[in-house]
Amino acid sequence: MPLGHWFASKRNNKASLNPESVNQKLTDGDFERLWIQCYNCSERFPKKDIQENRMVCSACGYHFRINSWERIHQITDSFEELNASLRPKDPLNFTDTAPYAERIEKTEAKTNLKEAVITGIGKISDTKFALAVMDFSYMGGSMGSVVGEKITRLIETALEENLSLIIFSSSGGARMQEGTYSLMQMVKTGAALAKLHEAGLLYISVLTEPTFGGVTASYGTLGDIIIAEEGARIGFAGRRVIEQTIRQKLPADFQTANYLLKYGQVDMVVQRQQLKESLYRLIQLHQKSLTLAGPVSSRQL
Amino acid sequence: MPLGHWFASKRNNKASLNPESVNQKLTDGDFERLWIQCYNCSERFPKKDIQENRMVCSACGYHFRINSWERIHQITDSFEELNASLRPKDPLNFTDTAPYAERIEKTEAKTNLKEAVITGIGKISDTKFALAVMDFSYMGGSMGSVVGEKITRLIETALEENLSLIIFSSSGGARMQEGTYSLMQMVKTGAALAKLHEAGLLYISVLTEPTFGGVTASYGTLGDIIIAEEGARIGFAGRRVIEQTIRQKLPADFQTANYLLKYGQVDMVVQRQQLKESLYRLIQLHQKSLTLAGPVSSRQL
Amino acid sequence: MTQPLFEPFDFEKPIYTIQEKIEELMRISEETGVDFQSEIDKLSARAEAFRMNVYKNLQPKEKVQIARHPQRPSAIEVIRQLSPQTWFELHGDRAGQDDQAVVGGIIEFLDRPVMVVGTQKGRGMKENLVHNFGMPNPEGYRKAMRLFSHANKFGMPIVTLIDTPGAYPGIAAEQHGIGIAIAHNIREMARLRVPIVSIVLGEGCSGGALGIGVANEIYMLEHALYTVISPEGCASILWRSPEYAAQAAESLKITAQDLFAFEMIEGIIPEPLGGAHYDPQMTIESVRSSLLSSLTTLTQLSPEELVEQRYQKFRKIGAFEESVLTR
Amino acid sequence: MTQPLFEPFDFEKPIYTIQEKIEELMRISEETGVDFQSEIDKLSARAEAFRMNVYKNLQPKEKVQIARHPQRPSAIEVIRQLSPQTWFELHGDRAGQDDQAVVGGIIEFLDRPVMVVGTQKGRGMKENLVHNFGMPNPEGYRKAMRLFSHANKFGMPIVTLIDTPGAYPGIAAEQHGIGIAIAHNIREMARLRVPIVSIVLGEGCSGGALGIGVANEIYMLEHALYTVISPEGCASILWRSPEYAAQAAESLKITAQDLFAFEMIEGIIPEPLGGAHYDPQMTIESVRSSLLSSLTTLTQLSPEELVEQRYQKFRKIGAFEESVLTR
Ligand SMILES: [Zn+2]
Ligand SMILES: [Zn+2]
Repeated sequence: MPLGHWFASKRNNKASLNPESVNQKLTDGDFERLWIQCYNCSERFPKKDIQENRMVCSACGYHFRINSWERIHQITDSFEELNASLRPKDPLNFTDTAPYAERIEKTEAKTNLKEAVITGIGKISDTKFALAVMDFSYMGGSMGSVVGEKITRLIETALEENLSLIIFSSSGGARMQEGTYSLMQMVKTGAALAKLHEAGLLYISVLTEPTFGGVTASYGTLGDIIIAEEGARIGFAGRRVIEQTIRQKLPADFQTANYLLKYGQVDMVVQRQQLKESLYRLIQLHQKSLTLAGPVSSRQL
Repeated sequence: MPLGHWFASKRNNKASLNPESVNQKLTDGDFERLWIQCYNCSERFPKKDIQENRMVCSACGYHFRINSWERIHQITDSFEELNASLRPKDPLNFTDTAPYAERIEKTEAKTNLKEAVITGIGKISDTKFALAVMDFSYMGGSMGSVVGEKITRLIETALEENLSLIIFSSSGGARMQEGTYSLMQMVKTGAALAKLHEAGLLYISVLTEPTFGGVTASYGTLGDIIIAEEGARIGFAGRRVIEQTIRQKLPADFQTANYLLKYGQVDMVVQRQQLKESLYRLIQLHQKSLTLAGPVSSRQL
Repeated sequence: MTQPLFEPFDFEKPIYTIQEKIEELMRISEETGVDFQSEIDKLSARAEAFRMNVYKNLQPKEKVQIARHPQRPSAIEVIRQLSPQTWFELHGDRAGQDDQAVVGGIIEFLDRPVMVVGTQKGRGMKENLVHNFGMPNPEGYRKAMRLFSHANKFGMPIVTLIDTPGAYPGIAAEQHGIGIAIAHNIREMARLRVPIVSIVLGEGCSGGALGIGVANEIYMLEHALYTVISPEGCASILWRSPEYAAQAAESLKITAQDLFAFEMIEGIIPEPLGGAHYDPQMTIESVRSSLLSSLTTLTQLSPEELVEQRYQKFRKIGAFEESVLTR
Repeated sequence: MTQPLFEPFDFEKPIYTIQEKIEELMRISEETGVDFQSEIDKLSARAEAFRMNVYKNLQPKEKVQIARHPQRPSAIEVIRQLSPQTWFELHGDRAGQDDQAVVGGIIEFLDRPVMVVGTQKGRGMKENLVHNFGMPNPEGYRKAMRLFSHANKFGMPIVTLIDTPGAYPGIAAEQHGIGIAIAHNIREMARLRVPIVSIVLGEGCSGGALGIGVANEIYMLEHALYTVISPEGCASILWRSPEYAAQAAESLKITAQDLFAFEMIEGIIPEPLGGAHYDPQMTIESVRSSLLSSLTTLTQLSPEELVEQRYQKFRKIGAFEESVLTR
């Protein structure tokens, strides 16, 4: 990871920890800057300790939400970003309570991100892989044209360079402000994944807190292996929409990682501490297998 | 159909109608020979009328169970039998309350059938197709080595001659007296159907009263199109076994044709009166499509 | 046209009011013997011009109403009229359900068998409960995929008829993987080696529409809509109240005309004045002619060309800026 | 061996009784100072011979008891011992269930990744409820098939571990197409282009076993069984009472030795005297060596050869007469 990015990551930590990490009652700036209170167990820790613990509460195991650069830092030894200059346009000239164009500028300023996904080539030890990491702090990780284009280009790169693909999803769904442009990104990415599938390359999808809507209904669930990070909430429709539709209370664990495991929708739930190792081993095993097994066309069903 | 078979079919009608068609209280031989009472609505009819109505009650629509030759007569314009000489052996030297070998002889004498399935090439108008029709009157339509072998050879014939395949199932399941020989027929037929599937040929499975066990779990449910005949009961486990396992009463319509339709397991429920026409049209449509569409390999996914 | 055929929409009411007045005049003319004919003719002409004007300048929110009209031709009606002789309906996902929000089967069209799959709304509460208001569960998408695979195996072109408020937001739908089902259909439809044409009949809403919508060519009825989210849903989230639905409908650019301008669809199928429900039969005949020309072209492509054309159609969709310096 | 390790089966009781008597003699000898050593040695030798005789001449009904022993090594135990370092368990059918009667995932074996899928019984009521006594529902077969497809895509050999009283006979199982699920697995396993080896660990019962059993090579543990129907089920139907289960077990020819004689399996994996539960670890080491040699051979075949070899293995099974005159 370029040093600049790493610093950006550090800068963004605070933003990304909102609103869960910061105790609203405390006004002491020192505390906010140096300490962190667990959203789940209310224990307080020096922020540095939690950061060293991969943003996992060492008391209760609660996984704090992390931003994309922090994630990249946690799961790669090095990372080379691709298509970093892609920025959103405003094809519908969309305005709700504020113009979309304005929201874009504000978000960029606030998050220091150009869009809701970072893509590139990651490395663990000597193993290269194509990596996309979504960032919920950029407009709720919504998928618009840029997300779709960057994911699609990444898949194309994986195809060209014969790489395994990992996508970390975190998204509220399609970006409404881009209308059908955002909707069609589901097809664009899904069709690119069809090519990856036919080429027999590995795709591991990692679903992190939270993943919903159009991402769940496209590349989020098209992994050969689907991993849910511990504590993540994952679904298609949001909890509120479902409650309004069925006029019924939902179970407390509805749409949690373990709920999805129980209902057969993810292969495994993995703690953040184990993620890097798991991904590394899975890529290695599959690459070894592909090397030994000969051309994918010979196994076409 | 050769004339001899047609006569055999006529001879067998009586046997095949047992026990449902014959009113137990009446001892008058004339009645039994010439009249028939509906098992469902108790209406009585001249047997000839019901036979002309394809063995369907003209009062309530109840479908009488029919034997294989009657079925072949109903749904083909002509039929050429294949592998007619295959007869069962007794590989386990099996004896329960009577030796299997003895049962074979008695069944053959009673039914005038050599096994529980008849296979061959049927024709409707100018359209040829591979046809297998199981016969429940032969040891409850159980699937042993001969059934497996005849079905497999028929599939191989369909492959060689580029024909659509239709199998009428009616079976209590695998033939226990042949032990694992009968069990492995599920694989033998299923693997042959894998070849048919890859060749892109049409297979229509017609499930008739009753179809259970090993047939349901192999070729019975592997049709590109699955038709259940009106009134047929179809399942894997028998009603009694399920009731004993779950200690619960089952719904009245459990495992009926319409129940299966509701639970998404068959494409359509067809009245016997419409079967020939439906099969003919389906074969024609698919053949036309295959002719227009070019080689199956070009569409391999 | 004394009695409106349907309960008129608010924006249609002036048309009916003017019509009533004209008829009143005609009645008076008859009763009194005074000849108002030339006045009536002029009034009628102006009324007709007004009517044309209303219908040719429909606002998005009005189009939404038309697109949801209960008498709009449904998938089953389209199927029946396109192929009155042949309609082998195929049922079920082979795994536990026959989701009636999705209907499908084999018809004859262009003198060859064609697989049709559509989302189906009902008319009236009873039918709507059967068809779940056209909102498929995962099993509906799996049923659709089974039929698509069948079509691919036997080389049948596929026509999908889209009319859905979206996939069903329910507990079982989430448990059974509604997201996975849609995603899987998107990926697998992209791979199908037969022609696929989609027609948006009414509402084409969100991933629920895409689950049967990955086509070589997409056509929309004149007043149909295609949207990433229902205007009400969008308003609830962005304006924090569903009352802003009209604004959302406007902002989201969801009309056939918008989609055509974005080059996301291949054509617009004309509807009779006032909307398809004024003449469903004529509307379906227009569907027929669009399908005829589309399938005639597409069936001439090879499987490879079909897959590539479909890929490129969606690959190019996107609006973004890129500085040339990087990468 | 004063205390039996397990509650002995009826047919084992004489072994333990003799053993007790010998130990009594030894105690008396110690207490009284009288030297019975040579008598004890002779008795011990004869007891050992008796024991050997019992275990080497087990009746089918006794093998059924051993095959169902709760301490018999289960699929998960085999997986853990075969690949102590690597075991990526994969869950779910991606459509609503993670049937725990079927377990599976990626291990390392022969220095390469291998996909293992097995039916899993539990030990004790709590575990048995989790694993449904090793009786898969349709969702279990679909989970298995998903893992098989994964293996095929990435060229991983497949090992299946069979230990099931059969597919679950329940209402939901029928509703969700248990027959279809098994049939589909049979057909699709026949098409897989990677090596498949099946090991029958305990009970291999009916279609429930075949759903993960279409292999290039099948091995059975020495006292495992493979049968078209449980002996009790067979007795209930043919003898009209489950009390004839012993006779059914005999008549059905369900032992590893029978299946080997029929040339339906490739080999028998030896168990320790008395059965696998006397030494699960040693048993699993025997499984390892069978797998080693089987996979070493099979991984040298091309995908085409694998499919053809698997086809022919099952194609030839059948016992029938055929007069040469007709076709
Ligand atoms: Zn905590
Ligand atoms: Zn009747």
